[in-house]
Amino acid sequence: MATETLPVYTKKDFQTDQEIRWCPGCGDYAILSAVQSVFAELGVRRENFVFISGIGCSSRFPYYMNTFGFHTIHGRAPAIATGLKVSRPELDVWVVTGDGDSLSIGGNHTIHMLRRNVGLKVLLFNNRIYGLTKGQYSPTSEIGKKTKSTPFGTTDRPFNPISLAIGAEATFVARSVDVFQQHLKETLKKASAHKGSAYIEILQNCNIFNDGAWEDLTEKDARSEHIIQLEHGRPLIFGKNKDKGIRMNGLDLEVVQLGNGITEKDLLVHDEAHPRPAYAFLLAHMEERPGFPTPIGVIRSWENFTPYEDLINSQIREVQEKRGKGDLEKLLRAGDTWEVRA
Amino acid sequence: MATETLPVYTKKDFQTDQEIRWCPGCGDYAILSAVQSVFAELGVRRENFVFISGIGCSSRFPYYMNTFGFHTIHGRAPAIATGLKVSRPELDVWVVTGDGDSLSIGGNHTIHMLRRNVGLKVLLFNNRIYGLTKGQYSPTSEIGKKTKSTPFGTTDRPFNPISLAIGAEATFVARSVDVFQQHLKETLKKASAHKGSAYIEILQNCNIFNDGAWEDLTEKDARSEHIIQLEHGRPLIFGKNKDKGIRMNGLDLEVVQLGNGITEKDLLVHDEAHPRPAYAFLLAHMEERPGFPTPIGVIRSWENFTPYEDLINSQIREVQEKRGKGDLEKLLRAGDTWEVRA
Amino acid sequence: MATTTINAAGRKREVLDTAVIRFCGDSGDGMQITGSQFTNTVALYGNDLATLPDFPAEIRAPAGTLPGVSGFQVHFSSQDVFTPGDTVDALIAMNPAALKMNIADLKPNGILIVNLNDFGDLDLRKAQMTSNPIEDHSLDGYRLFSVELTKLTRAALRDLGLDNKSVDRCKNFFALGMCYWLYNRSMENTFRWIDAKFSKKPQLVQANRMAMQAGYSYCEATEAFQISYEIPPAKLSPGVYRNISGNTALAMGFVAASQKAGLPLFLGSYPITPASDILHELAAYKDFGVITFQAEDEIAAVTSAIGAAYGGAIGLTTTSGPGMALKTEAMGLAVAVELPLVICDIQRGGPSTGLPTKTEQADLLQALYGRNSEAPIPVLAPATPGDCFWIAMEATRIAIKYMVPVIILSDGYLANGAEPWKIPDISQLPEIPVKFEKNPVDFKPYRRDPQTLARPWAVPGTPGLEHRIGGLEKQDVTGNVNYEPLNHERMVRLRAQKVEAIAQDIPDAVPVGADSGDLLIVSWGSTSGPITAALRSEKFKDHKIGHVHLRYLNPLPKNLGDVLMRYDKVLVPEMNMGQLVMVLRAKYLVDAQGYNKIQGKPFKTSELERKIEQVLAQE
Amino acid sequence: MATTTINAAGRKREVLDTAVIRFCGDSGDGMQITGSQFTNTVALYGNDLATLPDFPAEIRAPAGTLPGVSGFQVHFSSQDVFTPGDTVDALIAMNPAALKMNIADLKPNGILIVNLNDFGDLDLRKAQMTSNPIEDHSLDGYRLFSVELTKLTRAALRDLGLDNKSVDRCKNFFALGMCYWLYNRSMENTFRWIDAKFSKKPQLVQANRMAMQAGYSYCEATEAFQISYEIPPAKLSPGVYRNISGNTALAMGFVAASQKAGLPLFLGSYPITPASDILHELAAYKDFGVITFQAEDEIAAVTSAIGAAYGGAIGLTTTSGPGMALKTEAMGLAVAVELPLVICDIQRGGPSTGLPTKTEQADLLQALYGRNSEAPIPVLAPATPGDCFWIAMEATRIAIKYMVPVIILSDGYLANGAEPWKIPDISQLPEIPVKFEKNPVDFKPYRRDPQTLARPWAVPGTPGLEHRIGGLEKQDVTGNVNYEPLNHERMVRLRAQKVEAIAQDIPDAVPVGADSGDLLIVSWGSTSGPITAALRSEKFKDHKIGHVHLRYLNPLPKNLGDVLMRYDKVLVPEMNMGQLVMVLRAKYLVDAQGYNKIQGKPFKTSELERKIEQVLAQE
Ligand SMILES: Cc1ncc(C[n+]2csc(CCOP(=O)(O)OP(=O)(O)O)c2C)c(N)n1
Ligand SMILES: Cc1ncc(C[n+]2csc(CCOP(=O)(O)OP(=O)(O)O)c2C)c(N)n1
Ligand code: SF4
Ligand code: SF4
Ligand SMILES: [Mg+2]
Ligand SMILES: [Mg+2]
Repeated sequence: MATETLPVYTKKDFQTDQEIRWCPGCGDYAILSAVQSVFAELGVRRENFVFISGIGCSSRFPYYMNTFGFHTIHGRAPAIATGLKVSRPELDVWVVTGDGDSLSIGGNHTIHMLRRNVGLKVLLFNNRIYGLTKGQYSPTSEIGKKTKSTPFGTTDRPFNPISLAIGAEATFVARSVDVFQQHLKETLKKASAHKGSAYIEILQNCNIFNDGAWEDLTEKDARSEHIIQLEHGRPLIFGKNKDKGIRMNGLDLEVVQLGNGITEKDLLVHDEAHPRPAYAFLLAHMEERPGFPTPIGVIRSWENFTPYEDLINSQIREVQEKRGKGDLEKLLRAGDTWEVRA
Repeated sequence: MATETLPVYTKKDFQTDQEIRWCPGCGDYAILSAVQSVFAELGVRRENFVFISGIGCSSRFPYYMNTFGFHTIHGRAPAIATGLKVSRPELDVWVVTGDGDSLSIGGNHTIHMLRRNVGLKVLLFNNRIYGLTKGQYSPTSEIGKKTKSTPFGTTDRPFNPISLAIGAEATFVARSVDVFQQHLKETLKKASAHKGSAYIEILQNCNIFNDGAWEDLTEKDARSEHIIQLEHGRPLIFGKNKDKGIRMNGLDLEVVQLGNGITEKDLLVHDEAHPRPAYAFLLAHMEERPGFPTPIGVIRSWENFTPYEDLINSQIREVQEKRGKGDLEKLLRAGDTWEVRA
Repeated sequence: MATTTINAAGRKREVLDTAVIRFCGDSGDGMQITGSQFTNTVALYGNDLATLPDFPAEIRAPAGTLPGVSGFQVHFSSQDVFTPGDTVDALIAMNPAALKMNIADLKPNGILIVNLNDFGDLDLRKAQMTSNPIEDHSLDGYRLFSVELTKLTRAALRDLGLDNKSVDRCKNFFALGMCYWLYNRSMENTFRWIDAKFSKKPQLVQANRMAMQAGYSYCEATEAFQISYEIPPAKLSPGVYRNISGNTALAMGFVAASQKAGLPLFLGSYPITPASDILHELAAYKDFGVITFQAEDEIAAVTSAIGAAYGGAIGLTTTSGPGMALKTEAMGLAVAVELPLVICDIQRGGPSTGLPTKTEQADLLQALYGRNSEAPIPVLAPATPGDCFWIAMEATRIAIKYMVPVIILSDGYLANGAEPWKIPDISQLPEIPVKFEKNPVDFKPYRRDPQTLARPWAVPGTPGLEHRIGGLEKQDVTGNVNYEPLNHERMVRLRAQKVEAIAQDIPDAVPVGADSGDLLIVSWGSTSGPITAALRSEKFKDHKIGHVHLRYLNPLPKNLGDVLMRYDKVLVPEMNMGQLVMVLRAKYLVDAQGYNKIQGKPFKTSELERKIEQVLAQE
Repeated sequence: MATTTINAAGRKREVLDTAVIRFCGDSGDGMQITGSQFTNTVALYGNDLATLPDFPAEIRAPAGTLPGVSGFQVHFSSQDVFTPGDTVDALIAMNPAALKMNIADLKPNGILIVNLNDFGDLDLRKAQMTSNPIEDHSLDGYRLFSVELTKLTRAALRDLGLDNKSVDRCKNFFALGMCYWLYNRSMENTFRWIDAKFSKKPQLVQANRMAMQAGYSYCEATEAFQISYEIPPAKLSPGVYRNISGNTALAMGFVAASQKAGLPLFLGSYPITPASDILHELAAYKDFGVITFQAEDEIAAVTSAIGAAYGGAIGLTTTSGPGMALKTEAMGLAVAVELPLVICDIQRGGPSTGLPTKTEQADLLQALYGRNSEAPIPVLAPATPGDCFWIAMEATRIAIKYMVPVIILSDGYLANGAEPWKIPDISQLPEIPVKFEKNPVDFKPYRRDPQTLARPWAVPGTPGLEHRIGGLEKQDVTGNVNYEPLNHERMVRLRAQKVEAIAQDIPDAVPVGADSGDLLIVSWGSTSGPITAALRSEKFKDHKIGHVHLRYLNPLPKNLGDVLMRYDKVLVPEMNMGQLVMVLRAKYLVDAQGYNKIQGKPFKTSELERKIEQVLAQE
């Protein structure tokens, strides 16, 4: 099989005959389309792709991808995918989940998958709301938000998914946006190239229950002022006229205006492989501060950790090399035995 | 009640008649003793203390504290304590948990309690092993560790509890050690003074299943070289002769030898209230690097966040002030009604 | 029976006992609103009624597709109404998909109103139709009215200068206006609702009022409608009424319980269909001091409620089947520590995620036995939407009196279905006495009340009562951890006895109909309606048939065994594979037979009539 | 019966059929090791035997206290052995606490060996004793040997220059040596074990050898022991034997299943007493390619196993009651997606955390019904420790053949108890055929095999089989999401039929003893031993009593109904409040009565005899 030449795929090859059941205008459509076209280019045989999802609008995703797909139960996709990936490391396993599925009920499986660095690519559709259950707040909803379950506003401080993932020792963390097709495709490719867990937060619009949640990041004109695209090895520059930059100041970051003395050389140059955990953490939190942009792109990419499934399987190989493959006969007769004669 | 004068308590007042069922030599004894003496000094009426624990050797703790106590189920203590604290904010609710209880099965409740900033004081007894179930590895066990469940060594990258808590937006994070009685007591007092969630990792020795897990931090002579005591407003100094320090270098920390030009003034001065999330994160990860000491003490203490229970209860008060207390009669008759006459 | 009169305009007006109408269309067409408006109007007029909303599992499947179809059925009458009706007299179908999904339930020669403007080729294709039913005579068996709803609505609102999108959103009110004409109902109530609803958007008030008026006038004007109907008010017992759905009734019931007990209500919940509305409603009752905690998952939901109960609040958690499965370990803890707690399971179709928006009764055995080891829990089930209010109060009373977790089994049909509900006089609501332990002298956390076997409720903050509880087996009386063999057996039996003894505190089973004889029908939950309706059938007048409806599933009424023995046959209709019937057979060794429908829908009266005839005919 | 001989030294040697010995002491005294050594020795000698380890819930309660007492009982005989024995002939008590906790089980005039050096005032106080039993004549009814175990051991090892702590650790071997003398057993096997165990610490090899030798010689030398016993080998069927505990047998059974099926074994587990050892053992079998995943909780444990099964591995998860409760939602998913999965529940005392180290059978109803909605799952239960091996293979066979999750219910007694087990010839192990779907032509994920109703196992990586599955209701054959009423009912019934049909694939129930008559005893799980033993009693020789032991709880053997009808009475002894008996009454309307013991301990033969007499006497 491996030797067979890879078929040439097009986006169409990854579409299914299933009627898509998202609301018209839902951000999920854009993500689906990006994934379908990227998958045609990844050089992986279609039968080796698997999508595992939990429950939620986002988790309907596998039905629309013409790959192997498993729409499981709420919050458990990372655990199910771990069992699959560990026992079938050759498969290319992707997880699709939502802010409720991954960060509310599934929070524990998510952080454990990340610390173990299981070779799974996780697409977190963050619409800051429970869509499928019709509009309750989620762990990423802003505090004070009025929703079906909080008519007087929430009292919960939200998670910052990137911050949580980094706190859980994630080796690859990125962020993109449903409507930034090009950027999203690039990000998906980088994630797929990563060895180990890749956690990708995709800012997604739920036009029914949380419309415009991300609009100051996506609106044509606001966009360039409120978003900064991280690129490995390039200085942190943003702004409509690319005239703003971010500079280190002690342990702190500051936004600076380029010009009169301040040049690109003064700016922080993005290093997605930065060895210090705090580096990515610093970037993850900058959006919370007035005047700072929201970073998108690859925030951290650590390649020097062997994926969990490889560690497990090489341990098995080592033992088998040392002891030889297990012999059932021997196993049953191990230890003290005695014979009863007729 | 509140007006009544507070009885003068001694450590004895917090001891129970229950036979203590920890192994002789277990680090839990030292923690128990520290807690009992600190509680006598906290100025809280004994009947207002509640201990909620999960399952594990550590979680037996409440049986030995003469306060209200609830030994619940594995991993759920933070959720049970949240229900109690939110409905009885006047109580002083403490959670006792283990590295398995809090970080394995209870990981999700732990991070959600922290992000919500529920006013609970959490004592994490970290012995890097499952004690009660007789010696399987835990999420804090070092990778490669041979245990009952991993005869060939674990393949899991561990959590750093401090890192995880900070990633989850914890407002108070500290670390102490079972055998450092004085330091432990100080830390407990600071935690009890904090408004909101306080997460205290207590390094604890399980002399039966993981003896010496922390010995290079606790052994008399190694100690001062391998541990640094964080004190708010004081420079980061350690070493037997207090001759080593830690200094910022860009986004990085470095260990420096004091003397020949380098003085305390060059060193990083600890700010437990540091507004930048990345500060505490930097400290949390330094121990992972060769030559760096393990920090103990209060790593982060943010006092500018209203505890969850206060937000919830003031929201209720506000609504009641605006609308008046609910009237059942009105409620039942709200909306369209019609009368059927005899 | 029907009487007919001729009115001025020479149109016929027929007086009927009862009518069933169903609105159906795309989820975007506002069918739920249209249905509720019609419901309120006929209710206010004094009809008895029952409703059956039916919405898709998808939030909003693509417009015009089959999965996107949403419906709302109203059965209203001058007689008692027990079900939303098996078949419909009038069907309003806003598009081809809706027509396709619903036409099967329309009576022969029934009234069918469709929106002609939505039957283009594209619309037909979306509904996977190959030919146009309006032209292919497939609808010849009905009284078809193809109305250009869209065009007529646009025409009516032309002068408002609204964009088409907003205008088209009003066409459901055009249809509603037509139905008001058809059933001779005043539009007043809906006018009032529109005014309130859109008070901030006067233009929309205008638009919707005009659309509805236009629909009404359209019928008045065109010759198409030669006949209209009138259903006189029903003879309900005197009092003030409102419409109520099961979820609303539960929410109000718990608020009432909290008021009567004088304890704060704490709800720990995680959203799940069809239970979420209880969370939504209770979240709005902050003025009653209700605390609603949207937990990170169902385990945190139930455990937070246990924590609140430990602190002296009424601990409540609400969910549906899959969430119930996640709460079982924690329920075992509540049994072991003997704290009051109420768990509501609004059952839906399963297994696993199953059919989230469809109804089912298949969690009974999970409620009774779905925990590790011997962990007995009382189980109650409401019979109707309105009964949910009373069950909520009763469950709370039992939980507190016996210091025990209590399960309420409702279902998707009760949760969303509505009926007229006679508002109780709050002075007549049952009391819920509460006694917190205060006395430190010789206090023992597991010393039981000799009557109820309840242990004391000793909440934190009470001086001198400091004590420890937990999930490990406890010594009788002292509550200290204890593993002694005989103590364990004693405690297991005490926990069981405590629940069994509740049978002394609940009403006996009293059969409706014959008190002995040919056949006893035993039911629980939402099946009570269709069974009651079926038993009214003429067919059964020469048979001795009794009906026992169980609101208490554990413990069962203490006289149930005797009752069962008084009939030749016992039939147990359930929306599951036979769960209650199994319990009855095991406990009473009675050869009860099950009648099982597991289609995500309530029983039809006709189905039950047929089954009962069959059973009566057996040998 | 016993024959006595006099040996050279003028000592008596009595030959007995059977003997029961119990070692007890502080958890630190190494009683489990001592017991297992004695077990292996008598086993190697050819006795049949059964063991009952009994350890405290605490890891290591303070030395000398009651909660710290650990025990190990061995019943060995020249006859068949079915239980560890009701009462003991010889009790070795290393301290007062152990004496206090165990003396009740010693037969009148039984042998009692105590360590005199551990009966100081402090020791007595730790055991909450007010007077010294060795002096207060409370032990007069026994043959008391107070031996200065500590002193004698120290004396024996004086010259080794070991510290006292290490020396005192050897005193259990001194006691073991005494018992070997007492029962005329060679120390060879234990010598070999010591050599291997301490190979890295030659000093300890020395020490333990010398201690044991000293104990043996001590009996030889002192006049105290006037009599020793001999229990001749049993007539076991020919073959090679080993001792095996239930958990070890399960672990090996799954490895065997993996080999026979030619599929990798994936265990997803979270540690919990008494199931953890299965994880420990399988983790060591990396040479068999076994993957063991210690998950973050039970939910991840079972779901990871489902993921592995989806990928074509044998998915296994192991737990006990509280963990089982957490897995139920995921089990429902496995039912819905119809993937093979094996779930082992090693039952322990409950409810909630309960009595973690004690045995119980109270998870049967949870296994049968503890899931939301209708989610039928086959349930199997091993009868003895050795049977666990066969049950593991059978459960795997069924799971794969029918594409269904299967539950195995073991218990704490089977898990830790041991018995001699005849090692099977691996060529005779059952085959476990596996067929992965490969053919993409007209592939349908839910097209069923007409025989088994199993759907195809179509694993990722197979070209052309790309498809989607999930927990929502599926259309028959295609597996597409589908909410149609009749399809739902059809799927619910298909899932039920598939499990029911397994009854055709399992052995009929064949009663042991009378094939019809006065009384049928029905049992499941670990109760089979004591029942078999009780039925051997002379008392019952003129009664027609049959015994059916059920290894399959769902589906039940297809002929069980007929069998039940052939007896006047049916008795169902269970270590719960009556779970199987309820299922039998419901299914067969037979007036079976339960006999329930819920003390965290197996039935005693005598208890069962008494009950059976009672039932036979009933009119
Ligand atoms: C055990 C369980 N609990 C609750 C639910 C109900 N439920 C389904 S999806 C969901 C949350 C969906 O939110 P999110 O994960 O953000 O996905 P989205 O719909 O926003 O894409 C909930 C609460 C469920 N299906 N199962
Ligand atoms: C639901 C459930 N799963 C598993 C267990 C078994 N168990 C009890 S404690 C424990 C882990 C203990 O480790 P830790 O939390 O570190 O506490 P320690 O004993 O080390 O203090 C486990 C797995 C349980 N009691 N309940
Ligand atoms: S509810 Fe929101 S997230 Fe769900 S499909 Fe509709 S728009 Fe998308
Ligand atoms: S096992 Fe370890 S943690 Fe548990 S009591 Fe013993 S020493 Fe302490
Ligand atoms: Mg969402
Ligand atoms: Mg631990």
